[in-house]
Amino acid sequence: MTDLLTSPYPALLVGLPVLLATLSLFFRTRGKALVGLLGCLLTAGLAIVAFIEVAQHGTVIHILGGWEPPLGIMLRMDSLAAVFIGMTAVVGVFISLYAWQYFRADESGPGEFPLFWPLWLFLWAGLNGLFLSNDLFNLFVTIEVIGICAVALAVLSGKTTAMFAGLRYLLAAITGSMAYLFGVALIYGSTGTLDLGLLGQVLEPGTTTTFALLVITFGLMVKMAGFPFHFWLPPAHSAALAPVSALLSALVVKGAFYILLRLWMEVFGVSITYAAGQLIGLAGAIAVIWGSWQAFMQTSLKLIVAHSSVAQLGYLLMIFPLLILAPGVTADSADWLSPAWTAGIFQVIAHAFAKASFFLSAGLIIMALGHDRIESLRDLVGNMRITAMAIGLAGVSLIGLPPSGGFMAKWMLLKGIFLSGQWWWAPVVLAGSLLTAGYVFMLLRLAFAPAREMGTFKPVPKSLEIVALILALGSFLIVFPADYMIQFLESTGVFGSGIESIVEGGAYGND
Amino acid sequence: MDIIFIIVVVFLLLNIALGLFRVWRGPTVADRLLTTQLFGTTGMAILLVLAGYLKDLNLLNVAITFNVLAILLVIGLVQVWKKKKGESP
Amino acid sequence: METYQIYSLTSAVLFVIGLGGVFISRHFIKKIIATIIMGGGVFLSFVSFAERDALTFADPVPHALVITGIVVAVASAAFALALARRIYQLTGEESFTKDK
Amino acid sequence: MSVLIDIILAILAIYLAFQSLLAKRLTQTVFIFFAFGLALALAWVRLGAIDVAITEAAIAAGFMGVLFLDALRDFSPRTSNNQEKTEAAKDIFSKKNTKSLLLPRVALVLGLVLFLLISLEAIWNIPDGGGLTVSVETMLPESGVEHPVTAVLLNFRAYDTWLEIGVILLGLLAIFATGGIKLYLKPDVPAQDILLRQVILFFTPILFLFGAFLLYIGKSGPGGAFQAGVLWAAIGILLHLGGKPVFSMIPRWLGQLLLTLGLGFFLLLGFILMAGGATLFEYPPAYAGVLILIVETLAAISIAAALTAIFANLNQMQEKPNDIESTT
Amino acid sequence: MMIKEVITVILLVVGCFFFLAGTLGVLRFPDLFSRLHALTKADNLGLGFIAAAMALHIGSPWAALKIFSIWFFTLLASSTSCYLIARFQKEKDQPTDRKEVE
Repeated sequence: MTDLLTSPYPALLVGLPVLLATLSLFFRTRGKALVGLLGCLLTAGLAIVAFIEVAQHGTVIHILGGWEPPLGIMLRMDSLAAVFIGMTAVVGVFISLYAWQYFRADESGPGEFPLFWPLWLFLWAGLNGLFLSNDLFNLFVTIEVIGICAVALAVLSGKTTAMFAGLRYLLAAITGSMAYLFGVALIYGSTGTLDLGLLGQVLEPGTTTTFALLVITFGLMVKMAGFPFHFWLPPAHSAALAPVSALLSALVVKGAFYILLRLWMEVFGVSITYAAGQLIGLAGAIAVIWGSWQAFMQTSLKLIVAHSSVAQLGYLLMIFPLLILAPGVTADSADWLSPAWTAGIFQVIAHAFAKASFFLSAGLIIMALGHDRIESLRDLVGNMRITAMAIGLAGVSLIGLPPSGGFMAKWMLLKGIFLSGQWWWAPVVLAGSLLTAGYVFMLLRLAFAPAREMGTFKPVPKSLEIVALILALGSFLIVFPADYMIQFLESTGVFGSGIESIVEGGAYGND
Repeated sequence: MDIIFIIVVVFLLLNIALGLFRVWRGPTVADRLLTTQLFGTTGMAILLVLAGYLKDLNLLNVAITFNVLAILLVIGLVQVWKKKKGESP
Repeated sequence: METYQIYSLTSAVLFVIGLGGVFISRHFIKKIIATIIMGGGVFLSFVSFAERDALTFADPVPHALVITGIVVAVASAAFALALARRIYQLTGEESFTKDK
Repeated sequence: MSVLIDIILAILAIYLAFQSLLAKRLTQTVFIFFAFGLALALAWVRLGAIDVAITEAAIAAGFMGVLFLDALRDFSPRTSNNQEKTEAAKDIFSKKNTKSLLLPRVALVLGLVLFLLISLEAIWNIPDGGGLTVSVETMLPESGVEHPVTAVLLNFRAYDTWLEIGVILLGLLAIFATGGIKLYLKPDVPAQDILLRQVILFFTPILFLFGAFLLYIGKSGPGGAFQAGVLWAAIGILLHLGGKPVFSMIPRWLGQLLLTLGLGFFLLLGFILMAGGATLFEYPPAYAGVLILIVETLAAISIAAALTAIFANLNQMQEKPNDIESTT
Repeated sequence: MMIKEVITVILLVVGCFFFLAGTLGVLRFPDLFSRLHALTKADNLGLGFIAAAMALHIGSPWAALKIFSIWFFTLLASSTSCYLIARFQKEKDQPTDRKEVE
């Protein structure tokens, strides 16, 4: 524990946004937005500095209160956390800039929502806290912070549909976190510690551990809208304001995925079987097909994008079966682990950029048209060239065409699938891509189609379009530092590790 | 002595279980409130007896907390009642 | 059968009742109450393990966690209540209908 | 022998939980839920968790109780016309879907029963982890307080507690976000009720003193900031109900200061000590006791303010039923 | 010592008796006002006797003060609520078997 560098950044990453959010409460409408935007820039700057610190010194920790685990709580920023925090910062700062302009755009804009800023800063603090946390119970508190913020942001638009969707989302979120907490209670009861690092060492396989894993996975699946529990996501994401939709689907759902990944890889290795991995993979596969198909069937732009989130989250779940090794296979001989991890991380980042750009563009289209039914998208290219370009680029990344980040993720996923011999996942990846191509090209076809009547598009601020475009470009640009990023991830943390199933633990491997 | 305390607590708990019947039956809001009131009082008695049985005076603080906040519920009920009165024809 | 065992078993039952309630109940208020009951079950299991691990005093860490948890649960329940009431105010609906 | 108490209490709690969800009328649900809170508080007492019992009594029974009662005003059918409409809608819904809903429900119930059996087995066979009692006991002298739970809450795991104070503030912000609320609105009905006024006059000092007592005793026994905060919040709620909404009587900045004081001071103190080379929320042992008491007091004030504001907002939600245009 | 215990037990038994009487009254009495009457018995007397028994058993003046205040507050809350319930019922002045707040 003492060989890792202690750094103040982890504490600041949580503290600073909360402090600024608290400060912004003292101001009225415009002041709140100004303080909020400044706060976002400051937090993003801090995140970048912290990222550099990790890049230079490796994992840094911050032992809160000076009490070492298991008694106290430790914040730990390893390379995986640093990448997630960096992603949050980059995507977050663009969404903040967009939101600043978007809420100020007069007549055609949706009006001012001063509460957006403190809530978004709290959400950011919660996300940072989640990525940094190394304690099961603290993770619960951070997911509750995130959950409340996310729902509050989702209902900010004040529309009735948003209220219904928000309540559904909130009830799902509470249920999920209570299930998670039940698992935590069992883990604490059977080990007497909450620290992830210590738990990884002391946790014994057994009924209790398996059951705890089950309820924790259930809770987190509900929170990340994994397949059977995805019902709340499309209405909630599509009814929110544009910047909020972008935040929710780019960042919030990734939080629960991050915990799931961390817990499966670092803590519950002892009671995870090959079959469990296949089951999660199956849920992911169904989500990919189902979500893409549903997206294909929708007629409003935001619903398409929201359903597409369900599918894209399915890809994330599909890396789990690859990370869990069949009995008899050791982690050293499994050469598909690194591609699988790369696929997961790049899917997270590429999806964050592409989906944020997609939702922001959808917001612009609503601003221009007053609604988002796709049949009115005709001649989008002629009227809103930059937005059309952003949608096109983001769509290409979602489909996974080269040279986008999405391509990298899907390519690596396929590589991992074939190297591991689990060929049955490959058709799912391809079918998902085809369906995605279906709805993206449907949108693009409409966008290029000649207009039937003229002048339905109201002008929208150029700066907003550019922000959306930058985010879409971001999903391509992330490919360039890929080598560096993989190297960085491999330097510390769990990246590249796999779970070796214990044969006598009841694994049902089929090879 | 302890055995007597236990018997008293068990007796009071059974008493609550008996009173549940009235909440179930109603028929009016007032009846349900009244039974909740009875629960509260019985609960206070149980807390007092447990305080003697466990020899822990901090239990009295629990009882006082319940008590002083019971007034909130009473006044909250007045609000419900005001609303109802306002709408009756 | 020890005291803590009775309550830890009770906790599982309460959790399941709450879980079922969230899914099956129709009315918003009942759904919210079901989440609170679920939370009650979870907290009960924490505290029952604390009683099991008691030495000179019961394990204080679960107690602290439960206090934190109750407050967090109450904050989210209050928010859910606000949403439910707002929905009622806007639409007069008291439960989720099929299409919303 | 004393196990008999536990068994009856456990059965009672389960029965009440069941009934509160099965009850046909909403008032029934809410009142049975109060009784459930009481049963749970007795269970905490039986498990030796006095702090939790006080919190349950204060927050779950008192605060949530009054919130739910207040919500009852809302969910009663407002007009007969409206009622008929919803009844009719429900009728159609139930007729159409009875059959299609039956099978999933049976499956759900079976799944839940299976889940229950597995969870009972998992809990029955739980290995004895030993907990953290020993570490707390060794570190207690350095924490600055004598009561172990307070030591864990405000020193060993101060970070969680800080986030939790944030969550309460966040709950308030989230309620603002639902819209349709004007915080500084005066309620229409002032308390003409003499009885109500007398009750408020009598209970305000008692609530204040008892809250302060719980706050102070938190150093050495069960009690502390949260419990005290709720008791003080009860003052605000009583005043609000009596026609004197606290937040409309004080200037805006003061209200905001009260709401953010706990969270802000907790964090600023941490940052100041961090600048001196400590980690966040690390207190020098010599001053830990005093610092914790200050932090607790401010936290209690903030919690009281936030809970009062939460209640005030929810309470006023109903006052303007016609103000339904959305913010867009 | 013996006498103190005996008195404690007697007080407890009397308190329990009043509680039982109160519950049975709430269960069996035909109308709301007589149920109110029964409840008041349980509140005032049942809790009073048990409080007295416990004050005697614990035997510290500080605790006795707290116990007394518990009794007093319960009395206050219950009499306030009973008064309100009665007034509520009286002003409504109509049988409300079906048409209650739902």
